[in-house]
Amino acid sequence: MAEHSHPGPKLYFIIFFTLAFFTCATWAIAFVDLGILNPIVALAIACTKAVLVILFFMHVRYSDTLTKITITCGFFWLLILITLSLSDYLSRTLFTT
Amino acid sequence: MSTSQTTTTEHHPALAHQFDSMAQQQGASTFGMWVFLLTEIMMFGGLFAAYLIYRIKYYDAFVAGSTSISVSWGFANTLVLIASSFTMAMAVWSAHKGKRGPLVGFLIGTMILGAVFLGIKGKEYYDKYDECHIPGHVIGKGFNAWGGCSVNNPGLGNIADEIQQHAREAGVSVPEASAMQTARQTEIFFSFYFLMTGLHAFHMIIGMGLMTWLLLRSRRGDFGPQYYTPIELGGLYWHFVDIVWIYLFPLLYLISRHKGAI
Amino acid sequence: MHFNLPLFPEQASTIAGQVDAFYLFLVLITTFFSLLIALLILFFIIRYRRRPDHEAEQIHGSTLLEIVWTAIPLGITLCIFVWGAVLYYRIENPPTNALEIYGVGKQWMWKFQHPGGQREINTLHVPTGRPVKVTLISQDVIHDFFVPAFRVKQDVLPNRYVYSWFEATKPGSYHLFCSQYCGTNHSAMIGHVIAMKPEDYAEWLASGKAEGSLSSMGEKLFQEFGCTTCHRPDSGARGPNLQGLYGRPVRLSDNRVVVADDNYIRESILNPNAKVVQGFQPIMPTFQGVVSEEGLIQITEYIKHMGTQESEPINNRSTPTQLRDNEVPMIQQELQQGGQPAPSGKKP
Amino acid sequence: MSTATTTITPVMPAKHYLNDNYGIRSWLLTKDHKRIALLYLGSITFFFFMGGLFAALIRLELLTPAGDLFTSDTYNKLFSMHGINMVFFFLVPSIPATLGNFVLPIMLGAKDLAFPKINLLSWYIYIGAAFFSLAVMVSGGVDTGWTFYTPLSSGFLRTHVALMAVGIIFAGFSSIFTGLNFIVTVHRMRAPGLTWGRLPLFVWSNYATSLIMVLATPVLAITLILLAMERTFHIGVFDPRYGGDPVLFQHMFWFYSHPAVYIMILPGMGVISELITCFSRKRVFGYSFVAFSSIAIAVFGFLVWAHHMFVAGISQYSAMVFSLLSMAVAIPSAVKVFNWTATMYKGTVSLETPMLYALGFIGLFTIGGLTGVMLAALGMDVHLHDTYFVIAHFHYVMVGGMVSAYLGGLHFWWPKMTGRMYPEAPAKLAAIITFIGFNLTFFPQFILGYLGMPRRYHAYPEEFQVLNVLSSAGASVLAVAFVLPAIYFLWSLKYGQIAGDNPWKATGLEWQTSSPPPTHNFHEVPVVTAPPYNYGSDQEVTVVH
Repeated sequence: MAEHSHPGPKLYFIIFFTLAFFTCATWAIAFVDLGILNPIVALAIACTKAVLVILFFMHVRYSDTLTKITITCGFFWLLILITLSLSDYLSRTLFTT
Repeated sequence: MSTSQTTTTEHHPALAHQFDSMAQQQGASTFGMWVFLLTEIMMFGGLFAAYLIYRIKYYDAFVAGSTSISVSWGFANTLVLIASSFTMAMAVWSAHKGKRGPLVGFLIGTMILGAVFLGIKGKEYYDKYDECHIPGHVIGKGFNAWGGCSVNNPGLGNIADEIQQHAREAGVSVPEASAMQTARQTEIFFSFYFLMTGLHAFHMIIGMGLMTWLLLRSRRGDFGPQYYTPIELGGLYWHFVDIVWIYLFPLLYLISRHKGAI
Repeated sequence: MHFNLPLFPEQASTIAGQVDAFYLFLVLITTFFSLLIALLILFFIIRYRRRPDHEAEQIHGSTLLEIVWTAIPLGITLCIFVWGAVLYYRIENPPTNALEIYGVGKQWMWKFQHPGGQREINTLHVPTGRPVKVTLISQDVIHDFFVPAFRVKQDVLPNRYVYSWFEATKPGSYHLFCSQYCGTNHSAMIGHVIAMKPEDYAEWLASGKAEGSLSSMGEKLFQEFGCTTCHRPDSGARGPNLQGLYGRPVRLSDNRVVVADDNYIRESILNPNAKVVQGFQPIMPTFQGVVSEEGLIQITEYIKHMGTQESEPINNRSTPTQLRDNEVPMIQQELQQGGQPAPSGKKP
Repeated sequence: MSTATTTITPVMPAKHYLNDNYGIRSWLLTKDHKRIALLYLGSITFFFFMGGLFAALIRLELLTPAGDLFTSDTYNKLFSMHGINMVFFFLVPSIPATLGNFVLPIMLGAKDLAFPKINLLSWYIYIGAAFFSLAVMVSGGVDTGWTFYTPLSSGFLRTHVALMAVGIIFAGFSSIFTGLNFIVTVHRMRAPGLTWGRLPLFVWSNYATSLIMVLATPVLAITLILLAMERTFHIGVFDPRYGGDPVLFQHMFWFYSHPAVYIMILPGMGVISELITCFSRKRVFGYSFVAFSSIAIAVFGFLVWAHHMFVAGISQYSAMVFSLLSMAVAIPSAVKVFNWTATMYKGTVSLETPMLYALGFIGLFTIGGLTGVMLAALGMDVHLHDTYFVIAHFHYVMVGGMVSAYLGGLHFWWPKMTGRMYPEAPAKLAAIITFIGFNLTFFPQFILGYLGMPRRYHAYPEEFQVLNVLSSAGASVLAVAFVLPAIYFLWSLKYGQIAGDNPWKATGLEWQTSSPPPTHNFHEVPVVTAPPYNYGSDQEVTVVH
């Protein structure tokens, strides 16, 4: 893998402040009553922060597709575990015997 | 990258015998680290799946448990960890640019911030110990969600009161019996709280050990623009542990904190 | 050691014949494909054995053949799936007029209770020709109610009721096994299901000493634990009225509608504020550890009979799988009035 | 063979990885993947015979309907030990860690695996975990079965469940490190010219196995950690007395354990692809279909776990979803079996011992696979779950399939590992005895299963005795058949005929180097030009230096 271009400190500063901003945002939003939306918004912010860290701090944006496939596999397999076990838990009331 | 011609560059001392070139070695090591992080994602994932299922099953108890832990310390910890991620990224950058001074400095910065994180975590654990909110009855005086357990602050730790007080703010009155019952069920929330943050703190401690080893090697000057893979791998590990905390903070600390929730 | 070598257990329930037919179909498919592969291999070994003048012909493969032996197995497995699913649906869903018997699995014994109050340990008397629904729960670890002759099996969980049903066809005594490993005497947790002709069963019921039907014992417990202080039919009661509650949909405080089945009653006794009925305060204390499993069963049985005369234990309504048709309009009509909490005491 | 084979008597190379350096340190601190493979071979064989001992004791007890040989506690510990030993310390690591470790880097033309130190660490963790578990077994053992179902394991037993959980977690780490090594090596260290389309199928199946190892094992680790935490701190994750849900344990346990059965069988399939092609002197039929069916098995294997829980109290809806997905996972295995059979069409088949094991594999694995489809059908599973039918099914796949493939692969690569041939006649005899003993042991159990004899029963009703006696008789034959290879393999180390570089005239890079190979596998980096299993061409595969 050739010498991949490296982000400089300026970009790291920007990413750091965005992450800090998102942390404050998630804290502030948690105190506003959005009903069912609350956990969704909290998770969405957490995911964006995670993607920011992965792309820039972990240089995945500049690495080859193999690394990108590996990461997406990781999260996809986690989704398999969650969705298929939820498919059991949430459907227990469908056919009440 | 399948083809690697055996370029007859002078052998860099750090090139392992089974690799043909430094680029191949770095590529293999970074990819190997990512595969390892895959296993970490699945390990924490199993815990998150179990947490999700119990959150659905005992939602009120999770709300009561989450509101009883202090969100400000959690928030502070998140900022500390993001800062440590930043210093770690700067450390990788300076290793890549061959600047030994900043590399050592940023590594020390990362370790300090890591220590601060563990310190705050320790304080939170002590608070839980003091209020007897440690699940099970092996550590401390056993789980007790109805107060009167803390030595230096007897009024603390009564989750049943907190539930009723929280409900009063939301304009709904919750009687004593049901508040007591939800308080007893918060033990499951605290088991997941300690399991998830404990596993995360354990990974932080391993990370600190890793950083000390990298610090020693950097001071010895092992790393330069041609060879800084260990620093990069240490960085990947550290950022991963930070990402785990990024998910832990909202999932554990911010469960329906807003006024309207009962 | 006696030498009769049966290949099938007795077919003693309505479902047994269908399960055996499915089994034969599957065994045929397995033998067909195994023989096909074995004969092909045998033929190739002999026909193309290594000989000095014989040269192997390099064949890369043929996509057509690949498609054929992907599609055909897929087709066969889908048929197997459909047949299996239909059979499973029949095995898992009891008919509504089934005779209700309660079973409690405890480390290394089975305890059964008939509606009339008769109790049995490790034996279960059932009438032939009538569907019997066994409501099962465990007091400690996971057991498994397995009657090979009836081809039924159901894991018995410690934290909720599970159901198994069968309709015995042949009188006789059949094995009852616990087939989920449950500790030291797992292999001793066996018993017999004795299927009898209906008249013999009625006679056995009468002869059995029973200090009163399940629901009457349940009523005693209902008074004893002071449930009547809140659950009274009159309008001023602080708890929802339980008359004729069993099997009907109930609207909860968070507007969800759930069917009041066995699990709902059990959960409301052990963990009252999990599902609070709309218009009522969650003031009911938990009875966790106060009421035994048998007690819970008796109270549930009593609640089932509350809506009707106590005189004879009629065959109660088993849980319908959907909302009853006459219920739905009533609830929709309530919805139009807006969801503000109804004044306390109103019957849901 | 049309080329004139000048019969030169093969001679052992002067310098190779075995006599490169001597002494205990050279073995215990080796970073050479070949020596680590032999270290694994020794430890795997030891734990295989440990598991076999427990199996023999179980079969002895089951000779009589009454439980009169052991107390039921001891019997429960026996079948738990048999399960744990065989699954975690033999089946999961065996082919990847022994044959895979030895042959995969050479097949790829690499000097060694990507991370030799991690490879050695993997062996140390394995040996540590295995002997730790052995100590736990000796000092009291566990009587939870290898499945550790809660709340029995977490609240109702006084045996060393938490300690055994720790032992198995570390065995999992060892498996993760092997998987990680293989994935990185296959991606990053292939020889020039060795594209994905030219990889031997043994590499493909080990690559798919490594994907499962890396993605599934961590969930087992976290599940066992939760179990150990629940036992020691009485927190309520799985125990309903503290508010937990026991079915959740089964979900998380089987999320690992079903893919784990594919970890066990996939490498065996890789070995069979190598054996069938070599002993039919023919290119494999439908190379890309066999290769991608390995990946398909690895991916689909993750979607089907709840077919172990159809009667465990999961909802009917999810039972039907998992049953449908389980049908889909059977298709790639069927494709593989048909392709192997088609490979033999118009080949020149010779029946050396590895080929006998390979043919045994195809037959027995077909029966094992189809009985698996029977169990995945919902209507059938209600009657057959947790009976001896299930035991017969997974032994047909594990012993009839995996162990035959392991023994076939061991015989096939033995000359490459040691430079000496095993004796052909006793080897063929052992293979045939294994086949007979195996069928006599496990076929009666299918009938026992349908008759309704439950699993893990210390005592059983009278009418099951005849079939149990048959099965125990078969078990004694099988025990003898498994001891024979150990004997003549050791014998061949000293008296075996010198094998030479390519005794089977097989293609594949591992046969282009000397046997036993030098420490760095090749004197020059090989360049691959021909597609895999290039048997037909008149000249041998030329290795361009």
